[in-house]
Amino acid sequence: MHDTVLNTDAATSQGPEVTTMGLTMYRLSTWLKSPRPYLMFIGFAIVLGFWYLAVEVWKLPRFEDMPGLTEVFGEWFNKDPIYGLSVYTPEYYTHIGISLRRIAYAFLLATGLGVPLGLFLGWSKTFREFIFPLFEVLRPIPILAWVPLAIIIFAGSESPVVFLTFLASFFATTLNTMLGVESIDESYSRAASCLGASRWQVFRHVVIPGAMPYIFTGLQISIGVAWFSLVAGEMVSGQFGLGYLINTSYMMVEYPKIIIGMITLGIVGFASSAMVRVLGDYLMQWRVRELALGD
Amino acid sequence: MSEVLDRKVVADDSAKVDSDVAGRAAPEVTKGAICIDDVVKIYDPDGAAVMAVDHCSIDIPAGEICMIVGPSGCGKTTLLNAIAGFHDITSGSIHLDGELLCGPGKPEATPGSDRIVVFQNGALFPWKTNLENIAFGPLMAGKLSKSEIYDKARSMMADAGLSGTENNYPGEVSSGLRRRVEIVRALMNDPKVLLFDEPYRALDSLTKSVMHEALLEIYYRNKVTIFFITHDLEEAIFLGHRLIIMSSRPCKPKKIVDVDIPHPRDYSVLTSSRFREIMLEAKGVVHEEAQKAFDAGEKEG
Amino acid sequence: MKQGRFIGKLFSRATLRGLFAIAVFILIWEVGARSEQWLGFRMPYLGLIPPPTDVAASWAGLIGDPSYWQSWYMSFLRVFGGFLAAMAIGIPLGLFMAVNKTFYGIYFPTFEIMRPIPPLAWVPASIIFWPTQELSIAFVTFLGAFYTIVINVLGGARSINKQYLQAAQSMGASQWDIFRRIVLPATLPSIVVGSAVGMGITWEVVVAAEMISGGGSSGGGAGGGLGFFIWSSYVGGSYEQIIVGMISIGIAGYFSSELLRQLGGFFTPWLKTR
Amino acid sequence: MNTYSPDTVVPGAGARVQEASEIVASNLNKTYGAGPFAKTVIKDCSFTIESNKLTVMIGPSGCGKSTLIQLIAGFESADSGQLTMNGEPIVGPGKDRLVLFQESALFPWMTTYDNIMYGPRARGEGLKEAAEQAEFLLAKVGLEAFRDKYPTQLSGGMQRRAELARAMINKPEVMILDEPFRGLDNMSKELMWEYYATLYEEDRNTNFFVTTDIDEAIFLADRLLIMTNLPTSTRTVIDIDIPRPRKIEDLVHNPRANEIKKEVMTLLHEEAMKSFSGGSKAAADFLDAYSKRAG
Repeated sequence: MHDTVLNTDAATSQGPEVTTMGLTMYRLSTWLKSPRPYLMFIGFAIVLGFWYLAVEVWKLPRFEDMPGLTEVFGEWFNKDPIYGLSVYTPEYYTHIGISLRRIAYAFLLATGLGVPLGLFLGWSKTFREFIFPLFEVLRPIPILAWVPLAIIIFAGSESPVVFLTFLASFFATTLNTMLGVESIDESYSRAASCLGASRWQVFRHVVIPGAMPYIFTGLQISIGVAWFSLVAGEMVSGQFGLGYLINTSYMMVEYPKIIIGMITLGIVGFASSAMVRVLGDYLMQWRVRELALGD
Repeated sequence: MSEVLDRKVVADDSAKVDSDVAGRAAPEVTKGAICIDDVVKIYDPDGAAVMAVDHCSIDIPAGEICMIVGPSGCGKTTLLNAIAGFHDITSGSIHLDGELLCGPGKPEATPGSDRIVVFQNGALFPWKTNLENIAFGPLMAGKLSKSEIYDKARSMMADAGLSGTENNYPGEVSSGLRRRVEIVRALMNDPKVLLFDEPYRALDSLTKSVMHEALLEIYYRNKVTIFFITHDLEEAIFLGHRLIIMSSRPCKPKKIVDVDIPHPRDYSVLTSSRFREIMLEAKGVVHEEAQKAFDAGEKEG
Repeated sequence: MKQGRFIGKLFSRATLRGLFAIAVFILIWEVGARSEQWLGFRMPYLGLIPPPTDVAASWAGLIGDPSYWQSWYMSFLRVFGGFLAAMAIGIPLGLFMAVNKTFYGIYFPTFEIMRPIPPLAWVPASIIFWPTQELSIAFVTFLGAFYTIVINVLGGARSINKQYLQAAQSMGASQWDIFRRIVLPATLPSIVVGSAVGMGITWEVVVAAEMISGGGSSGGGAGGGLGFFIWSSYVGGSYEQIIVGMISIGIAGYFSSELLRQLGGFFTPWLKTR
Repeated sequence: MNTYSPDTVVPGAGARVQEASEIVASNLNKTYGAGPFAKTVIKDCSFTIESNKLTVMIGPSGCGKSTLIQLIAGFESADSGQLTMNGEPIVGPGKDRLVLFQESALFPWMTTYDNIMYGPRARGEGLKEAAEQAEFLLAKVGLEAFRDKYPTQLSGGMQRRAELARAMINKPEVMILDEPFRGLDNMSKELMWEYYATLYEEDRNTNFFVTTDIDEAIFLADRLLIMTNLPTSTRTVIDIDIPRPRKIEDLVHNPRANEIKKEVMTLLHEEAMKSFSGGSKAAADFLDAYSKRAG
């Protein structure tokens, strides 16, 4: 680590003419010159081509019931969809919107409770000794095993799903935040107390920013598991939402909608974790600038 | 710079440095005298008692640069941590200017801005800019207004040749510069004592030599007591008024060497004959201890 | 000496505090669950849960019931089936991607695009595709662990200290020898970590798949499993058994992870020396 | 260029007279990156590593020394220029040129013994003989008691000794050491110097040693190559004529050692001056110090 910092000194100080824009353009052009985009294209072509050929051309056994490539995309972008769902129907966005709303509630709640709890667990040994074992006892129970209990406790069909999603996020966030606090080099808090910081000031100025990278790793994991449990929750109980869409499409034998639901889930899931990452980079400028040196 | 060097022969133990040895008189330093009296520290992991510090007594007058020399892992850091207030001592006492830091009835000192540690791997907060790092102590104390603090921080940075890096994060500047920022951060609090825990260990020897001169320059401007742990004899003699060579595990003063080369010093000192004499005098003792530690296969750190 | 230390640890302050917190938790649960009976009003949420004493009683009744153990057996079978398949395919795939740049270039983007789709979203598609429900559960289970294992193996293999490879090269090692004696052991810790995480996900998926397929629509052949046990308890209205099922899965999940940890420790003896 | 002197070959049990394992670099160039990010690391660099001598290369950290090692070892190739060993161009790594790395590159998953045996096992040659040789080397570096320990169980000094043994068992024609004692504390370092010098004096193979430590360089070297700062080329070659075996005290006592030390310091100062105008941050530090010193 040390060595790379020393070695890059000369490289980074080459001058101000290297702008962010220039950097992006340069990276783009080297990327285009490398074989990577073309290999990526080949990869996609293989998968999509196989899907198309297996289902719609060769009609391989077991594939015959599957919705085909052209069927799915035809439906997805159809102004007048056969099964009533495409990018032109409001119903499609209702499902996305409801899933997103549930994720937002659960994720925000889990972050709001999990981050402070994790910080305190990492910071205070006494608090950890009391609370953490309880946490450890509850954690091995898979989130999905909570489904019936959640349905019993919470009225309606909405809150059980949000609760399950919350629970999954909450464990991931809390645990990572705690690990983050524990992994802060002791000399930082020692340095702060040397400089006359009170215990509370150490918490504010050292513990919180020091754990930040871990918190954001935790939040990335947390949003992933949130989608995971949301889909399961929506499939078992709940009205609307992408998981519900997939499950009902199966029961109504509207198979192309299953694939549309899956692809949409993939896109929305990816976008939401990208958002968390961007937010993290924004809040941790010191880290971005430090890492930029290593490039 | 004068090449005439005082050839005062130095007594092995209990040699007390008078401030005249420093060449440039530094009588204005009246605070920061450390008195370590018969300190013992026993670690107790797994029930097997490990003695880290063994009946150690050291007197450091105010304003002295006192170099603690010994092989890695011999317990020097334990002593430093006890002064800083990071952990307790088993018996004995440590006073700062006659005031009890830790001792009978008070096994653990409280960390405070009168004794500031400069850490082995550097402990600048990577999430704060250099300026924010330097302003940290006074901001915590809250005695001055924010603008006063930042003004003072800027002027101290300028004095130490750090202008232009105020808004950089520590991760963005060279490691040599980082060490300098860390020392300035400590000095911002007007401490009585600076405690250095092998701060230049990870630097290569060329960068290290630069840091030594920078440290001395800062010291001449702000005289404070310096308690400096190192395993590098050249560093120790170049910087120190006095070397305290420690025996390896448990840690205990083995030999005290006065460095009667007048301050201010610069690098011509390194090739002077007096420097070489002191080097030879200390080397034998240090080598013996290092060999002991080496043979024992002690882990580093 | 060693035993003494163990007993010391057993009665250490930390353990006692933990036990105390758990006891308080159970007590609150008991009081909350029986609030209607003891306090005359029903506490919100807690009042709807069966009390721990009833759960314990119900559990005691189930211990002798072979169908309860059959559920354990079925779930374990599915978990390990899916998990071993994920290991068998995921580890070589991850290693191959790390070693072969072209393959990595072709396959990795596709892999990354598929990854955000939650495994459970595959359930209906999987049921359509596979001839039996058992196979479709196995497939979804496999998928759950697969992504995690591949990502960990790939990450581990790509972050090997370059100096290890160069040192081996400069001693005249062949490509195959470097793979066998450097890449493989250097990746082992990541494989262990990936498997542990993958195991956790596998349990999640199995439980959900059992609930969805058993409790959901198609009343097909596949029954049993702890997830199904929970769901049928819910449908049958025996709420104590839901909690028994939850605890059982917790225990089962814990022991499978512990088993992996032990195995991992056995395969990476050098990590213990730190 | 110095001529080959026969007195450097020491007859003795372990000594193998090596005909000519001489590495010659002429007009090497190496640039990393492209476009606006191009960074020339090595420019017009020529030097000779003479056979049966210990050649030490010294230069400020962050100059292209490590890159040169990559080239000589054959892990990378130069953009232009010639690099030959015994007259043959160097292509790719080989066991005739063995590298000892900065910090330790002992394989953490192998015991000391397995690490030492790695080379012979990987090549699958002379295993029986190698096993004997391994025992001999273990004894020689004083690690018999640690043969079944993993590297993390060894102290820093022991790790370096184990690494020396791992290299020596392969009987390389040229041994390349890249700041091998970096990170050790000064006292262990000095012991390692003496230790390594003794090993070298026993069989006087060709050794190429890279360092940033002036004392280390003067204590060990037969020939001292002083490198310029980025882009790297050879500044000066100094023959160090302090008789062997040398003692650590020589660094203090020997007037010649002191003379050389002053000379090296001055040269490095000049290099720092030059690179300062190039804007290197590390160089700014050097400039600071050495300008004071020169006055």
